[in-house]
Amino acid sequence: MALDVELVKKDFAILDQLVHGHRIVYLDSASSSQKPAAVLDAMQHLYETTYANVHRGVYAIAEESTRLYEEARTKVAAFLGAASTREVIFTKNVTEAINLVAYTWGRTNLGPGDAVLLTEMEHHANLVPWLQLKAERGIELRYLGVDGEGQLILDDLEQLVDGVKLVGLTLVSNVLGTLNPVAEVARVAHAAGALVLVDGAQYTPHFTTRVAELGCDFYGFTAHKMLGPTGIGCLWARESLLEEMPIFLGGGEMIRDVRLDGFTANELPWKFEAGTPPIAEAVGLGAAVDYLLAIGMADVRAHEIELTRYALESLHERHGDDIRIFGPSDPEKRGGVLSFAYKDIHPHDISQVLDEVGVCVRAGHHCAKPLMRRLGVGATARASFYLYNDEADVDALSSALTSADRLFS
Amino acid sequence: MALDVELVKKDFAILDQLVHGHRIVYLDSASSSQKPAAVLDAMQHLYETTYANVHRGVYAIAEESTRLYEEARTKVAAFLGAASTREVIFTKNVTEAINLVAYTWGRTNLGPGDAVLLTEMEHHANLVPWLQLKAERGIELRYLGVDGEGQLILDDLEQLVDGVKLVGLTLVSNVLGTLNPVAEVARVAHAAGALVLVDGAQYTPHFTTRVAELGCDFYGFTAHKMLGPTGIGCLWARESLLEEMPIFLGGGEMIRDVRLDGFTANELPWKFEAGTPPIAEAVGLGAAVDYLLAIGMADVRAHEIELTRYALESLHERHGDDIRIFGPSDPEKRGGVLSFAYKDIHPHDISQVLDEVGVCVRAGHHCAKPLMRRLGVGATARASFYLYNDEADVDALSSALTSADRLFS
Amino acid sequence: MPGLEDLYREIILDHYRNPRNRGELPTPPAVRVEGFNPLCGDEIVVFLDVADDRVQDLRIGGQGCSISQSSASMMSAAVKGKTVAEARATIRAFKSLMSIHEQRLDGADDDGGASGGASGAGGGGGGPAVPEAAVKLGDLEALQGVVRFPVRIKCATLSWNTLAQGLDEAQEASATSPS
Amino acid sequence: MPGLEDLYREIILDHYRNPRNRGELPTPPAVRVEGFNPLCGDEIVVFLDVADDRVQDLRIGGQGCSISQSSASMMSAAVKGKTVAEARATIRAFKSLMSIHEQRLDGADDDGGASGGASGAGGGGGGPAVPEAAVKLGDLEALQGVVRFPVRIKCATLSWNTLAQGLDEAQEASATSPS
Ligand SMILES: Cc1ncc(COP(=O)(O)O)c(C=O)c1O
Ligand SMILES: Cc1ncc(COP(=O)(O)O)c(C=O)c1O
Ligand code: FES
Ligand code: FES
Repeated sequence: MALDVELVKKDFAILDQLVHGHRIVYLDSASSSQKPAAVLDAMQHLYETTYANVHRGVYAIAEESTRLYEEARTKVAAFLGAASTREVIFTKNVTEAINLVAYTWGRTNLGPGDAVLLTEMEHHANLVPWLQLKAERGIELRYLGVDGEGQLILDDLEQLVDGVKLVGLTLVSNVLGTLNPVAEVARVAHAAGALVLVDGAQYTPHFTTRVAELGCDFYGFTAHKMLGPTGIGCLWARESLLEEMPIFLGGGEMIRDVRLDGFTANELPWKFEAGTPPIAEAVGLGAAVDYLLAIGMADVRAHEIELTRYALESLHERHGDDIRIFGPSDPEKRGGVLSFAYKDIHPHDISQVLDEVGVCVRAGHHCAKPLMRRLGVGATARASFYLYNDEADVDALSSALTSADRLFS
Repeated sequence: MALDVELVKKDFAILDQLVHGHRIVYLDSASSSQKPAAVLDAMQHLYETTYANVHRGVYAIAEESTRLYEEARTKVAAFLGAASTREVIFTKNVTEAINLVAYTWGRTNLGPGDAVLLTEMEHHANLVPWLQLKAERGIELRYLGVDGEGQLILDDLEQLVDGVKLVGLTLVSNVLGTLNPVAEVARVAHAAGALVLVDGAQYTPHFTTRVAELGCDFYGFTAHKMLGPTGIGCLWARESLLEEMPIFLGGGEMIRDVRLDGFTANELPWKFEAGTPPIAEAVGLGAAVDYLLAIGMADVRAHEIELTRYALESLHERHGDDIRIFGPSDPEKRGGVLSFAYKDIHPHDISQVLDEVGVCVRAGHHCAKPLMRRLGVGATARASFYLYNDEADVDALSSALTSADRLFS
Repeated sequence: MPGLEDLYREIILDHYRNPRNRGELPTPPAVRVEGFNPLCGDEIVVFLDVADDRVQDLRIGGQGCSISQSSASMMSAAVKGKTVAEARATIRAFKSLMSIHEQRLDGADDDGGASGGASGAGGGGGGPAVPEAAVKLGDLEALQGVVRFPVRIKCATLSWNTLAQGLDEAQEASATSPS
Repeated sequence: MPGLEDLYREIILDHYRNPRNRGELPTPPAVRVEGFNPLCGDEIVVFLDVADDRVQDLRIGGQGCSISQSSASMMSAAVKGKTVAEARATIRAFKSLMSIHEQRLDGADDDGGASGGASGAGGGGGGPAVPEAAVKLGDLEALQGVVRFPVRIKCATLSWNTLAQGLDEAQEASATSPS
């Protein structure tokens, strides 16, 4: 059953407004998605009926607040196909999730000369934490390259992975849209004795996530890109790994006992959740999971493929060689993230001109500067789709590009 | 002008409900406060009209979202009396704020044998990060003791501070309510060459905060205790200190440039804000600041003193020696946090019985286990007040204690 | 207080007011095990004297709420004199009364809900297993009402998790020392 | 596109389509300074030949949007041949056109809004200070419309911050080397 975009749109109040007198056409979900009423209502309802701090209260609203917070964890665990809720750590965003791994597992296991294999298409979130370790302790960083179609070059994978302790890669590139063969990389990595960390920020919003099938050891995603609120992300990892890892942030919730001369850590998953957690945000994320599951991830993905195909075809048809769309040409092999160059107009100028007719696209390096250098551009304009976008949105983008052309040529 | 509690209550939908058939009496604001409609509306309004990721978008709603996020920073900077918005770092809670200092300033400046002076009344958030450093690098921890009235023992301050690099202390104890003479401690600490970190979690919600007058170098607070949402806290520090400190979490936002072999950090305050920040939460916090300022912090504090005085008097009057209230007896010298022991009934049983008549108090160690040991108790029951509480709430607590007595004796 | 009758049954209050088997045992031969409830900061201490695969004696120390104290008191009465296998079966039976079902075989329990409790569960060795259905809980059934108060389940199970750990330690000690 | 007329004035588009002073200068004697805009990833390179306290020549490299490119182009035309003090006054005047007012005396700028821009501002030494009111901005006034588009202010000021840094470096170099 196909997605009914008209019906979906009704859940997003923000999409029902005019920008500079034009219907808003939101094409920046890869940066952050909009939130349906169900998500906003769940948070509002919590705050208006049963909000209290979690985990320590005996009174009714505190018990209910705790129940809702932990229920969100259960929903997320199921959404990821995790073996247990102990494997699901709430963080503030996926950036913190990856840093958590770098600070705890990384600082325990990586010393001078140890190698980590990343890719040239990583988001800064999966580069900087490892660059910090390189600067601090002299670890070696290696990179899988990207070919002209925006695909990872895997020919020398076995060679590159040799002696590596961790392979870190994104499932879907936030610039190219490329869907990486993570399961294949994980097999080779594991055979070489490396662990695998997967950045699922652009994948979990659009696909059915099954961490076991992906064969990874660490997996992170962020709520605000999948209809959830800001302020919450998630780290999944195999329980045995999490057990071994030292703690990260210290404070309330994450301890079992504190004395003036020492402390003992709490059980999983709370061991890694210091301080008051993002309670309302977890409840909002749980509601986002429910919303996506009610629609069905298969339909979400099918809609993305369809719309991406339409966009690739219609943009090429109308703009010919004036537009250069980066990344794989087969919509099945990519997410709905379209970075493009249009004539030689600077992406920020494109975005500015598009905004004038209500079309919201992102312009810039998309927190992937090394990839920009690899592509030989300073920045790209990027349109990205989600379940509330339709062909009319693509058409609005296409027409607006023509206006930009008129202004700058 | 005194606070009109009846009017204030109207802003808090959650307080207008029954629990187990009784009017809810929320006396757990020290753990987390409730949120007024203005705060919830500000977040809802953002999500429904102009939500987008911040800092990189050229289109209208992204510009507005960025403006609102940075406006929240400006509000917080003014609320703290900060010299510049560069000094205001948004974190996920105050626990992260203190950990940020321990990970960056701490790991740069504290090595084996270096000493940090804390107090016996610290929350775990200001103990565990330093205990981690003790375990990791053998730093020495010293503690200011607590006397029978719940006051810091400052007689040996000069001696204890000698050779110390950092003094960390809470402004208001979340267990005893004690208002600590931070400015005095800071003077002695600075004279001895130590920096001063202040945990303002229980202070900023109730007092006018002026970081310069406090004379501290680092200051942290958390939004959810001051009418704001979960998922956001704040670190303030002197700009020159922040400039010197190495980065903490690595990822988007906090970098200026990233190459495959290194990176350069962004300017303040973004240098310390990795990944998508708590955008809606910042807007909510900004609205909480506005709400508090509209009422006036002087009135908020005056109301707290008044209610605390009434509670101390009326509870002692009705329950005599059956109740033992910890901390200073002078309401001017304390916050509205009343930890107590009642007969020999366990605090959890008290809280459970109180819940049955709608009275919400916290029972437990309040994330201050060392202080519990110092007080010679395993746990306390704790009632805490905010601007929506009144004398009727105190009376409800008082009567409920009598019922608990009947059940257990 | 009508809503609380389920929680604070008369028999529970009786064990709370008059706890059985409070005190200490000399170690060795007894083992001493502590259990923490990080939610509240309470600690239970179980002194356990196991010999010939039997709980010869046990004593309860530490502090906690009425639920944890009465549960510990009832537990002490229930397992004193029992074989280790019977004691383990009683632990399992009590946990299932608390709606806690062992999910895994590696000896860690999965209480769900908030954090806490000493680790180590009722699995493991110690003579032929006794089916939990065969266990009579008697007075302990009064604690069933706790299930309606999720936060308090940790209170009720605190001493039981500590006992389980004690049985493990006692058996390890007897396995390594000459007997 | 009516709403954009303020931003994309004809003169701006002209400098964008036909940038003045693009290229490089040999270093030394010129200094080469880079400015980043972390928001967008654009980089401006300024080659600056300062001798006898005067901007003898300058060239602009790097890439950026129409606003940054045209601003750099106009800047190059405006400061070429000027004394260092006049160039610094022009920087200050331009920044105040952009509604940026130096808040502090330590040489760091305070652009407000989002992050970015090379550091180093128009303060510092280099001959007698020229009051900014005395500076004629001419064509540069066309950039005033940028103020309505806060994110683009960084674009307009990028080359100016880079120039300021270049002036600092050129003066340091001449202070340390025999001249
Ligand atoms: C004094 C004090 N410090 C720190 C904290 C920790 O706050 P958060 O959990 O929001 O990080 C609290 C509240 O729990 C507190 O009362
Ligand atoms: C692939 C990828 N990884 C990581 C991130 C960082 O997400 P967040 O900013 O929520 O931590 C993003 C989004 O910006 C992303 O697209
Ligand atoms: S409250 Fe601590 S054991 Fe029950
Ligand atoms: S968008 Fe990069 S300088 Fe204007």
